[in-house]
Amino acid sequence: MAITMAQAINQALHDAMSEDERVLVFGEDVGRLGGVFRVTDKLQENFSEDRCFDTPLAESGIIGTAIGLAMYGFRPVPEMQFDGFTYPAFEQIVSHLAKMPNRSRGTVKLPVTIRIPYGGGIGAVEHHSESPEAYWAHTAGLKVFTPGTPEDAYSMMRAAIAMDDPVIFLEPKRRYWMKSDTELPVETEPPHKAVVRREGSDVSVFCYGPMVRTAMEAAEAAADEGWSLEVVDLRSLSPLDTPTMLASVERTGRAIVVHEAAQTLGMGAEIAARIQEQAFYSLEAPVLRATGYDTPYPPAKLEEFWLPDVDRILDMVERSLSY
Amino acid sequence: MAITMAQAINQALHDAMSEDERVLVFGEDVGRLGGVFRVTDKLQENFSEDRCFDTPLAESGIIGTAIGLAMYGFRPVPEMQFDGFTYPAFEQIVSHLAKMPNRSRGTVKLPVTIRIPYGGGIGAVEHHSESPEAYWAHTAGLKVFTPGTPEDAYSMMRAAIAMDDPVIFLEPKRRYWMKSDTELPVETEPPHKAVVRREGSDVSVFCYGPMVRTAMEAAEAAADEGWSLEVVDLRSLSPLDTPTMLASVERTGRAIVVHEAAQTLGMGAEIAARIQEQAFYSLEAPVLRATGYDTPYPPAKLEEFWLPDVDRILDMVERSLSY
Amino acid sequence: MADAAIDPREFLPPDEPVHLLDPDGTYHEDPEHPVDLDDAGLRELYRLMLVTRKVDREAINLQRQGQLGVYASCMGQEAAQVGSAYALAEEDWIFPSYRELGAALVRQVDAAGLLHLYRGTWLSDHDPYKHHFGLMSIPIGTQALHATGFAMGARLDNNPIVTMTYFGDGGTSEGDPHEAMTFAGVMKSPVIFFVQNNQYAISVPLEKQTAAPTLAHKAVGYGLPGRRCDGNDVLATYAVTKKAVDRARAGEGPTFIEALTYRMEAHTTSDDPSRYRTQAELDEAATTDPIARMRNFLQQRDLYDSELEDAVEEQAKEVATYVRAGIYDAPHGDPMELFEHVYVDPTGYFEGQREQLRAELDANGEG
Amino acid sequence: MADAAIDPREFLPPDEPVHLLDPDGTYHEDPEHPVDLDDAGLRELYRLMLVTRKVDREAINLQRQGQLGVYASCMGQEAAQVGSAYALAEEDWIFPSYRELGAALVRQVDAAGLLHLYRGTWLSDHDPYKHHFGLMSIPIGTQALHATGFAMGARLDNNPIVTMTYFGDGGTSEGDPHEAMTFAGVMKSPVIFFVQNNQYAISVPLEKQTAAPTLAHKAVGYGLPGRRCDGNDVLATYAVTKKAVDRARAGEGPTFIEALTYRMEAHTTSDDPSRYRTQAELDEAATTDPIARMRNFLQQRDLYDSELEDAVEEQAKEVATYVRAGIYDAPHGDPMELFEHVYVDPTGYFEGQREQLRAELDANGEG
Ligand SMILES: Cc1ncc(C[n+]2csc(CCOP(=O)(O)OP(=O)(O)O)c2C)c(N)n1
Ligand SMILES: Cc1ncc(C[n+]2csc(CCOP(=O)(O)OP(=O)(O)O)c2C)c(N)n1
Ligand SMILES: [Mg+2]
Ligand SMILES: [Mg+2]
Repeated sequence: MAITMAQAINQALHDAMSEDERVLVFGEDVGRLGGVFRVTDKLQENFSEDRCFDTPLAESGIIGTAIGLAMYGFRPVPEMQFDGFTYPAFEQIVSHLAKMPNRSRGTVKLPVTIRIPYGGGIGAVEHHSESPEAYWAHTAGLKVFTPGTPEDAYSMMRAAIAMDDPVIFLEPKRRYWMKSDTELPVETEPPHKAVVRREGSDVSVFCYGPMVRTAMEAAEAAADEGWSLEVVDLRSLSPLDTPTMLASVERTGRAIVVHEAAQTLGMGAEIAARIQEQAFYSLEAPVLRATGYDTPYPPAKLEEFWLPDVDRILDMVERSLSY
Repeated sequence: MAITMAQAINQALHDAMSEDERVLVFGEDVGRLGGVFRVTDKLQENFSEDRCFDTPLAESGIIGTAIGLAMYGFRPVPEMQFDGFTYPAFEQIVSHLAKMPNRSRGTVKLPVTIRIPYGGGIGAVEHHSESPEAYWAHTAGLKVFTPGTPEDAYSMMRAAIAMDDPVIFLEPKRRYWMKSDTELPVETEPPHKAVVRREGSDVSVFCYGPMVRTAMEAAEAAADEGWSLEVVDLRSLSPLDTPTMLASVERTGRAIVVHEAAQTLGMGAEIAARIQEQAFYSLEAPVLRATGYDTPYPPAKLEEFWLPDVDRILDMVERSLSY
Repeated sequence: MADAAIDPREFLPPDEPVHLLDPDGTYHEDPEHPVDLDDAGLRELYRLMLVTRKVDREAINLQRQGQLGVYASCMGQEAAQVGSAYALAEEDWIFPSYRELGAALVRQVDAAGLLHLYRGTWLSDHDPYKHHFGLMSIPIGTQALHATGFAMGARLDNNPIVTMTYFGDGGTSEGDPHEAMTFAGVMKSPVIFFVQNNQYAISVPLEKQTAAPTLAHKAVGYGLPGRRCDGNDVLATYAVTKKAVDRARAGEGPTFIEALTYRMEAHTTSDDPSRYRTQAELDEAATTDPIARMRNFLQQRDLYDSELEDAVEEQAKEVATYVRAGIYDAPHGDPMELFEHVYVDPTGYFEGQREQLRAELDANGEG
Repeated sequence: MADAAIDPREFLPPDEPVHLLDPDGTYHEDPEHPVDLDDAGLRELYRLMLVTRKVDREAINLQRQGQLGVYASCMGQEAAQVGSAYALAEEDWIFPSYRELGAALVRQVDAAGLLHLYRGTWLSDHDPYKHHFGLMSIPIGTQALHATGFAMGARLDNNPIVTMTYFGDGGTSEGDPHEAMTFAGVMKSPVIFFVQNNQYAISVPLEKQTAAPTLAHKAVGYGLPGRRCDGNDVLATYAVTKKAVDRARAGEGPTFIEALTYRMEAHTTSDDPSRYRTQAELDEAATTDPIARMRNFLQQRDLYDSELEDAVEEQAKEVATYVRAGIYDAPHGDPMELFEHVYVDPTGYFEGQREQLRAELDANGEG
């Protein structure tokens, strides 16, 4: 049956709530409206207003109360309505959610899964297309997952909710309508594992979330040029599955990282740093980056020029092969 | 005359306020108390409560009103009392301060200099020893400066205040009491320039802020082992002075980055990524990182084990030389 | 031990919101809230509301035609916006959210420029310094701090201007307006916090937003007078705001105003309000339409005639046409502009990135 | 259009703070605020306050001896803390800031464990689940949201417990308590916001913090009853809190309490208050000492004798000795613990980092 990524996440929330009554879903407009992307559709209807509820318009409030609820024993799955509106909650996420388990020597567990639709490519108005993953991945104490397929969206969401660590769950909003023929429930690899989506021998392309499909398209196009790309879907940005990355680079000798976020200190920086640290002699070319630019996210009519796409990836492939 | 870094910054604020009456200093306890580190000592007394004032306890309020004051035509120099307390202001910094000049096509200029004492090593209680620089350096639209000497503290602060771009000015608090024999005012290199503090031929050590002195000590110790380290003080974390970094690595063939912040997606990641991208054939060893660990900042009694020090730097030097 | 030296009563909202016009146009004089406008001024309020509604409709149409990515209508809130903005002097500043087309039109802001935000041509394309009208602000409530800081600046500079910021009922829950009002209260900044209580934050109704008796009751917690008015009564929103403006200009500090109104359209064009409100509720709301009410009033005063209606229709059409012309198929600018305006001094930035984009454009023949 | 359906008067603080004990110990009965304690209970309040003061003094001494990095004294605030905490049942939860030694001692929290935060042995070293006492929270006001979330959880779980959170006059300016009270009001969460108004946020006096008539006036903006009490009067803080606790437990929702008190010590041991307050002010504050007042009361009631004083002295010494023993020269733990507790499941983390630290320790003979 063909399901979209949004439906897969909706089903994951539904199944998690069915199986464990400690799971709570809340945020702005997640109740009666079912979320602005309908990802929480019918959860309130099916599970009552106690378990899926609208909050006042205050993101720090949403995360701070999620922490209190988790301390009590619930498993909160709060939503931040858009990437750009997570920032009011930054202090609660960075100073408490990420640290409290450690501060308390493990006495306090915070099984909170923060859902965040993120990324660009949908022609949205400003602050609705941000890629804030590097902020979270730099913050010790958080796990950061992002699915690239409907199957992973379902399975990784279930895993995130079941996990006792706090998870930032980044949903690639431009792929909410991406379809897959699959039966739910489905269980894919554990979230901390990177997955090789397409094998190749010339260049490894590391990607995640919205860029998985783009990288697959690039690999297709590259094949026409006679270049064999290996596409690795990272899935987890924290932890990073370094062994899988290294194994791929050891095979291909070349690597490119693709992400929407600005280049400087984006995930590509860490991945490049790790690969050259740990696979120095395997590299035949530097790790290159096909990313967004070091400018604020642009207006909708210009986003196509800003976002990495098949062409930018192929440019980097060509550059990599030129070494 | 011997002055400390704290005194140098105090003098820079004093001189900037004397020369330009649009310069305002405000924040928590900066007025009558003169700041918890006395960096704003006597500014209120000398320039009136209109120009140096205490605010209510609200960091988003401090930065948000700084933006309004800058739009009006002032040059605000707000203080965040400690690194760990900048997070409530994250949204105002990231969504407005960094973006508004761009959003407005340059019509709105925001010459705001945010002073933040940062970093560890002073035995402080938690949330008072954070190194949040990567969050800011990843954010397009901000400049990020951090001095490593009293002279630079003075000169870079003057430059930051004089500049029409928003600047995050990170003051290495463990070096507030570091002394230098110098006459103020002093003008050093422009802030966006990295400076070679010590020339060397074996390994380039890139450092900034609190770690400049540590790196210099490491270079001294390394000399005893017969290793010649080149110490490069980055001074600006955004922009990064890539040409100076590359020139150094092209000379030495080896590089180490030193910072207190957690390793993953710390500045070391970006620096390593750039160096291997742009000086691939010059590298005789991977760029290595002597940094804090990927854990929350530890309690005071354990910080010495967490923070990079001379030994950790020398370990990396040895590892680098082993390639 | 400090004790309540200040009488809280001056800050508490009166029991009833200020209301000067009945739906049928009957005017009730309130000596506390005089309407200091001549006939031309009264007609001007009507004109501005009607133009707002028509341009608003045009924007909705443009969105339906794929010309705007999204649009947040102010239909139903014309009296709240026009009355309040009209009470300001030209040199006073407005710091809007994303729904203040009416306030913008009062200030003669280039409406096409404003709507480029929603088209995505650029993020903002009007000059805030020209009309003293800040950038539209999407992160909820954040602009309240900019208005407060600006007002602090004016006060430091002995400049007798006033700032006004708009936010919504939902916005009152965020930390930023709370901090803004705290600062403004302590600093006695000349700023007016104008809340359009349109009963919803997207789908979330007021009673899920706050348990406060009224939003205006928040003001006492900051030492600000909390005022309420019928937000669909343009004379009330004008008079209440005018009083606050005079007070601020006289150095007596900030005021919080809650205007009771109703969002007659969807939250934005992307929203589906049928999921959370009923037709009956909408029908009820339509009976309090601010524009019909003002027309009734003008008619009662013999200030309304077909000449006025024609003139307003004409102007409305003109602005709408101007907006349509400015927006319709408006080309995007040079993509290379992405690297402009990020820094006043970009030395050291965008290494290689400009060239990358330039090469991509050349390759696609777009350079 | 919704209108004020709720009578705001129930939320506004009465004109005078609740005050039951004069400085000379004279008790004024207030039928609205009965003190439902027997003689043993009254003596217990005194005991707890005195033990708090002595342990507090011990902590200051430990800091002076270099045994703590810093310490935030609660001297002068014993009545505010002890009275309020004593009004809770054992299963109720407290979410403190960093200054609540008194509240912690009421809950029999291991004081040495608590002070390890200030020594820097570990970030927190008491088990919050054992005494229903949350971790000390340094980022101002943030704990108010944890208390609210916890109370929301209790209500969802039909568990009749109550939570109480402490924050300061300065804390009322931050966004987080604002959001916490907004949530609690809407959700009718059983949480008590207990503000110790000790007149200062480090050096910033109350009048620079807010222009509100009183802090308790903030409550009406959230639909919470705002209550005030003499914070140096342990019977008043007890009775006012008890009433709020009963109300919360009965499902009637949250309460905001402002206790008027005074920080008799420096902000922390790192602070130099001579820069911002006078000796005269301190002398004046000393006349309202909460402990002397309670002693006077007990004496008037013939509940005070040298036996009590000796017993309390004895206990105080015991706790102080325990604390000193737990803190003095307390060794740091195994540095390798830095990698523990970061994640429940650390798979994929700390690649090479553990080995790096292990190697460093070995090299230094510390392994
Ligand atoms: C910080 C932040 N969080 C969430 C959003 C998403 N959002 C946009 S409008 C809106 C509702 C705003 O309601 P209200 O303040 O009442 O204003 P109205 O739209 O009714 O005019 C929300 C939740 C946002 N723009 N900013
Ligand atoms: C978010 C944040 N900003 C700043 C600080 C620094 N700081 C510590 S205590 C304090 C003053 C707090 O005053 P108040 O809330 O009145 O509590 P009190 O210390 O008087 O008990 C400040 C500014 C902090 N801990 N957290
Ligand atoms: Mg609204
Ligand atoms: Mg205080």
